[in-house]
Amino acid sequence: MKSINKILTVFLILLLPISFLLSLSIGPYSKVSIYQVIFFILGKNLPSTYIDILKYRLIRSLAALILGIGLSSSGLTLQYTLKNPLADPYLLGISSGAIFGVTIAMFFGYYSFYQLYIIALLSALLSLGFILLISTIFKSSSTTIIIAGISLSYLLNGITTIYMIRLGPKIPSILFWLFGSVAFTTLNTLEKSSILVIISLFFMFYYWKAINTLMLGEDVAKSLGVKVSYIRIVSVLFSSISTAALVAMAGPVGFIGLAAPWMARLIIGSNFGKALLMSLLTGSLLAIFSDILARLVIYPSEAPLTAITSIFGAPVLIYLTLKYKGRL
Amino acid sequence: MKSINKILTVFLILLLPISFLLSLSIGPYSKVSIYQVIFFILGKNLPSTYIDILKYRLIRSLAALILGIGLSSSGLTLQYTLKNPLADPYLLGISSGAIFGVTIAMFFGYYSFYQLYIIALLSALLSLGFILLISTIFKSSSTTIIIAGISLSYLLNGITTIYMIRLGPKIPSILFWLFGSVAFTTLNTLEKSSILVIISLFFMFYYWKAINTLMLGEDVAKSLGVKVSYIRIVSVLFSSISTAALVAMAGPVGFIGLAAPWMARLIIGSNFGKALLMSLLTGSLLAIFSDILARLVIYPSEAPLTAITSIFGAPVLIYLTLKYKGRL
Amino acid sequence: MQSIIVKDVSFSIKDKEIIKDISFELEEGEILAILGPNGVGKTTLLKIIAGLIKPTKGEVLIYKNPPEKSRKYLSYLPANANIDQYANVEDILLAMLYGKDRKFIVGNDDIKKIKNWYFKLLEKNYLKTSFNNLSSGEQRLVLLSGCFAREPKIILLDEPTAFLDITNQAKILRFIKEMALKMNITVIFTMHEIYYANIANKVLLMKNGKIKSYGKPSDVLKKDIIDDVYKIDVLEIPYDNKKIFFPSVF
Amino acid sequence: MQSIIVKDVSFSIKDKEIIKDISFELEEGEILAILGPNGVGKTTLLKIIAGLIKPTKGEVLIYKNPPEKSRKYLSYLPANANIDQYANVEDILLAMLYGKDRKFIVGNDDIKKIKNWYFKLLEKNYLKTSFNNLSSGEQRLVLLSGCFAREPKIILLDEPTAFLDITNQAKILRFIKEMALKMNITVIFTMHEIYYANIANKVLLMKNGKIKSYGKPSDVLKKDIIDDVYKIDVLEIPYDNKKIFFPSVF
Amino acid sequence: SLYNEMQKEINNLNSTILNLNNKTQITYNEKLSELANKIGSLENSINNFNSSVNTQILSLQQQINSLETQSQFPVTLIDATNTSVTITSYPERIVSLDPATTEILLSINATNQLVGVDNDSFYYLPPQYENELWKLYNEGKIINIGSTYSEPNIELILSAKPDLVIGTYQWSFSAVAQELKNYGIPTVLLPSYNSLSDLYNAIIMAGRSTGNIKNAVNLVESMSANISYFRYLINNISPQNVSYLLWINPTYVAGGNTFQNDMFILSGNNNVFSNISGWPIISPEELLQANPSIIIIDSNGGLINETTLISWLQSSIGNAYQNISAIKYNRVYTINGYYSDYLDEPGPMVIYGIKLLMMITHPSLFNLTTVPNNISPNTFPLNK
Ligand SMILES: Nc1ncnc2c1ncn2[C@@H]1O[C@H](COP(=O)(O)OP(=O)(O)OP(=O)(O)O)[C@@H](O)[C@H]1O
Ligand SMILES: Nc1ncnc2c1ncn2[C@@H]1O[C@H](COP(=O)(O)OP(=O)(O)OP(=O)(O)O)[C@@H](O)[C@H]1O
Ligand SMILES: [Mg+2]
Ligand SMILES: [Mg+2]
Repeated sequence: MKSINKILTVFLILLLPISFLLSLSIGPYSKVSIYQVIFFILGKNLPSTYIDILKYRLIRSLAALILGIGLSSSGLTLQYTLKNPLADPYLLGISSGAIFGVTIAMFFGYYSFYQLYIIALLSALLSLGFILLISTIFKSSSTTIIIAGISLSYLLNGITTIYMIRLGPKIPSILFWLFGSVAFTTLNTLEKSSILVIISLFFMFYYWKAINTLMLGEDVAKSLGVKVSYIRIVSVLFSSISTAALVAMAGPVGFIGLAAPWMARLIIGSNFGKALLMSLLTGSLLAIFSDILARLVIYPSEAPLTAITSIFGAPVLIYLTLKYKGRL
Repeated sequence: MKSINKILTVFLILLLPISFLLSLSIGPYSKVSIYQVIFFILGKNLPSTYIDILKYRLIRSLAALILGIGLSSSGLTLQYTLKNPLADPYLLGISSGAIFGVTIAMFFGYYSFYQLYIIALLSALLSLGFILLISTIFKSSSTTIIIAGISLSYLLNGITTIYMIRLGPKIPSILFWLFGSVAFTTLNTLEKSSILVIISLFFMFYYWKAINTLMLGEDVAKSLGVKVSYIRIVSVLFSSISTAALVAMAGPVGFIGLAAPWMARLIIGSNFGKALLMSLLTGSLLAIFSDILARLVIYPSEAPLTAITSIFGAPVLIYLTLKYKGRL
Repeated sequence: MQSIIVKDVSFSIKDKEIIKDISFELEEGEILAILGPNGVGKTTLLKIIAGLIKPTKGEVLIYKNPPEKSRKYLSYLPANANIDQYANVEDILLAMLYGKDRKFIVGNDDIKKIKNWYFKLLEKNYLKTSFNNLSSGEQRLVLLSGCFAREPKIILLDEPTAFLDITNQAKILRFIKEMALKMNITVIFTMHEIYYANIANKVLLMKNGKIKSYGKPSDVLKKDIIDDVYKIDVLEIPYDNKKIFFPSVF
Repeated sequence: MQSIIVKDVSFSIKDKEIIKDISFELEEGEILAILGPNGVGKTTLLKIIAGLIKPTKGEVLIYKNPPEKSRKYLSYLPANANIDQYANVEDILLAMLYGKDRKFIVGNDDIKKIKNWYFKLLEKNYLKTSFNNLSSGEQRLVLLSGCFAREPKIILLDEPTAFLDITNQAKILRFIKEMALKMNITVIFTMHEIYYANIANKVLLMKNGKIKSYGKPSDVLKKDIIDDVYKIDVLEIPYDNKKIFFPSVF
Repeated sequence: SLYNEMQKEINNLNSTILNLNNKTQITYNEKLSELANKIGSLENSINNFNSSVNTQILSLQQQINSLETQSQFPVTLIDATNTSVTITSYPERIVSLDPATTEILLSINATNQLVGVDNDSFYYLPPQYENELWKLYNEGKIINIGSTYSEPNIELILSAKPDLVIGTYQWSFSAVAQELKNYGIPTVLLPSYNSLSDLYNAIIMAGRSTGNIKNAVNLVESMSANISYFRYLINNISPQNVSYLLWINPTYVAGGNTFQNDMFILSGNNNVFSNISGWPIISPEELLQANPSIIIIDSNGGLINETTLISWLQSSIGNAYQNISAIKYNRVYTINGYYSDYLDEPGPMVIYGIKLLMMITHPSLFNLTTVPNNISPNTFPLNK
């Protein structure tokens, strides 16, 4: 790692708590600002409403954090194991599965947020099941998995669209499931999703060295004792579980899972372990800052998070791509 | 080509006029059916309403045909030149550009269909301009072009979303631009778009041998006298012009540009020329049959074309993928 | 002690028999050279021994275990590696230590080990360079150093001397010999340079997917056998009580 | 008539000088062998002559034109080709005819041509097989047959004998010689087998990116020069009024 | 100021309407005198043939009526997309593209001219209209041309052989217009309603193009009379801070630049989210900051209610939600039944919507002492 990159890394690490502090300080309820946050940290007594708001912002910031971490690590893992720089966590139809489930559930009259959370999670895992079936039964190559996944994803989206039309004017309730946001995450869904994300993350780190060998090509990786098909399935499995948990919690927030891994790889290079660590940083920063912006850009309305991650993340990514051109 | 593939090819070729005939014969207005089509062909007099319906179905079928041809050839060309099986015509932000332009135009009060057609076309070409800039000025590799394109696409989508929200949920007015359809294609827009698609197609065939050499790797291709960067730019240029024309005409109809090229490659193998010819067949069949289904599945409403191409195309693609696994 | 046993191994793809009824046994520390014309099945045999493909018949035992269970003790150099082209050399070498390195972290001792072997084989420091910026020979040397750094008990090398200059060819061959002798490592390599097979303890000469001749170099490397296998009238130049075989090119 | 002129060619990347001040001239129908240790710049030089990279200094003229304008008359075999692995052999060979084949269509004569050359080099018919299902040697032979099928005036071959068995090595070298003589084709190849350089009219021996020695094989291929370039005490075995050079491996 | 603008707008409109009336009157008079001649000669023949006088007169009266309307055609008007549309003769076969348009057409009595309406008109209109449509549909007088939410089905429109197609301007509709133009079918796109004046314009335009201008004018007049009355009612009251929630979690509210915003103003209230246009998504924190004193929830057919709201708020901002005045003072109302259509569907029924809002937000004006939290036609009758 060149020294410029070391400085950049340190800078990004320092940025994380700052972003968190900002995320706690900024919001439409203007009575709670940076001063109250500082008072709170200093242990001063605050009115209970203020504390409630801080709590809300905390949950939201944590949701953004876990979202950033989960999506970018999943995206990175898939990019490595499927050997395609276009792989993102939603590529294999995980979010399509979730939205499909939610739409069908709404069609049959289920609207409780928590029910929908569970349905989204289960239906996302169902699509994952299909992909795993294809991968294991047909002993598929990366390209086969990709094509099967993307086809599944289109198929489910297609059916969803048809049902959405039949839902007619109740479309607004589905729009959330098209855009994604952390504004509606509750402690309950945050907890459940975080656990799944962290378990998945644990396995990604647990297997990082095995995943890392995939850069040597399948033959060499196998000869080193890596069970390539197994690792591929494990990677797909855990990145998808993590993704499913996040889609259920915050809808299909886009771009993070694609852009944050690239940013990480561009900054840090091809070692999977290092890139995975770096992607946690790029992912969470992208998510937290985007969430802060989402509260501000069309104030007092909430902007869809995907729109902000894209508007804010795309220029960063293009800049990094041109700067570190040699790495691609 | 094995004999089974020859039979398949002949079958597909025969299917095309049949699909066209079906497309003229099938529709919600059941009084105009295959008999009327035959009467019409035989020169019999028909009530003027029948002739109007036939005319409408004819324009629509031609639109589906040109859509299928244009999207699949563009997708294939990009898959070859960007060396990524996930490349589709919209990857580089062409459709995002069009939708962006249309949304902004609507925001400022332009509503005439023809105005919007022109705006969509121009703004799609503008995004293309950005990609070409990146490709030429920065002498970019395929991956750089892909990342720049996909970032641009997310960026534009992001801004579009924000404006869309400010337009309010007059959802129907935007749905066309989210789903796409050939139901509103008029002779006027069909003509203009067809010309652009055919010109682009001409250039793809004109350069097919050069594009074909890319399978040998850049070095060998160059040594054969192929100007690799030039060919890459030309490919991006013409596939995008074709895509822009089609997005302006029919909105961002999805999946065809991804699935039809894959189907073609799976059936016919890696020769670009052959695959290009085959993709015209798979693309137009997918589009025409999907359009027929779109009229029927949620009668009396029209189903969005993308939904149908996906629901109808995905199983075909998955089947082909597993059947010709060795080719991937 | 027998380190590798190959028993009646055959392999076919879609009715096409690629190798047939191959059997041999190697003692610990022995070197085997597999020779034969192009397309005869050398790489296929090596992959079967490495456990990368399953034989359609017969079995391979490495220290009495199937190859899948022995990969910790095994290094394999493919003829054409399919390496991620943007990866840098250090990352590649570290990845090649898999199973022999520290778990979960990159230990300083691991870095030391790969650097040690790297500099035994290469002079210039390309550790932070992208793999695809190296010359063909340098790339082979990097992968060879990765194979050695694993400190295996079995080394399987598919054309280790391809792309290497004569100095490096000699260096590699001497390393092989030395490691076999001193560290009791069993080595199998394939090669087209017949003379170099003399460093091996045993030579396996293949013809049409089968064993044509198997034994000590001096027994196998004979003009009539070679002429038969390679369908050629080979030039035989005695040198230093061994024989150099050359095709006639003039 | 001079077919290739290389004038004061240097090439550097980011201040790193890779080759420096290389000049030579070749007559039509001459064969040049470029020798030198790994990483000395042989491939780089070949790529510059093929016009794949631009020299930072100096120029290359092929029949008085820059290489970019001469590609119709040129075949280039890279050491490591980056071929689309699922492409079949026939498609690859047809693609390699680019610029010499019928425009826009695949002519029967084109197919005939590639088949003709294919079967001169290979025995078994793998035309409909995926390239990555071939053995390393077969892959090289396929690409070589593609180079010859272009019927070029200049052939640039980066390690044409790598992965080939001795029979095929001899076959290729004889083809090269024959084409140079009969069809006045100019050939440049790189190689690590010093003895084979004797088929060339001229040998260019490189050291540290520069020309160490240039001239007839008998003038260049001498023990002292080789020892100096390869930093080795090479074994010199006289044979048939030429010399075989071997590193000592025992 | 919005109020004043509105006033101006209405005055403008009223004068246009007057102009129109005058013009109509003139042609009317001309035609009448022509007809009077005819009637005179007819009277002779009545004397001559002293039979079935009454029936003759009746049919003649009908002829007079139809001549009267036909005399208005051809009509050329500039529609909401700035397109000039000419309707050559009195349209007898009209297709409506969306529920809002259908509602207008029904309320200006163009019912017998309808031959096709979109699918959603059958489901999202107040009950009396829905029943009417279903009756026509079952009698085979109108066809269903498919849902506007995906795409109007051009082929079905063509098959209905319409001589006029009317919709509300939305882009896919401008595509429809373009398409139908090629088949010689005039298509009028009414302004979509961001305000009441848009609605008046739309009604008048619908009246002109369908030959029901009189009914349209009457409708607008009665609506503006109602509005004037409302305006009089709210003259001296202090506006309430209201928020209208269309969905909870994610929570969509009616912002500014919506017809609901107008309804709030006209019912003597103040939309707390009027500073963002459209129907934005808001976070719980936002609701706390905006602090509405009245919250009105669209139940979406019984799917959500106050409990949904509170559990959503509590799960995110804890007990802080109790500081929202509407909740603190128990002024959260859920709209049920066809009352939702009054508030959600921009059409002539908004008058009822405004009245409903007034009754909820200012019950004292109607001498009401209590307002139930569940607002439905059963629990909270509108008349009185
Ligand atoms: N893009 C690059 N960036 C940095 N160094 C490079 C690049 N390309 C080549 N080199 C270096 O230039 C030197 C010459 O490389 P080249 O491939 O020409 O050697 P060679 O003589 O063909 O060697 P070999 O016999 O191993 O094939 C090598 O040391 C290589 O590392
Ligand atoms: N997947 C496959 N499908 C069909 N044929 C195959 C496949 N893999 C290998 N072969 C064939 O098997 C034969 C043996 O290949 P192998 O690579 O083992 O040869 P080799 O002895 O290593 O040759 P070389 O000296 O050229 O490296 C070749 O003819 C090759 O074409
Ligand atoms: Mg081999
Ligand atoms: Mg080289």
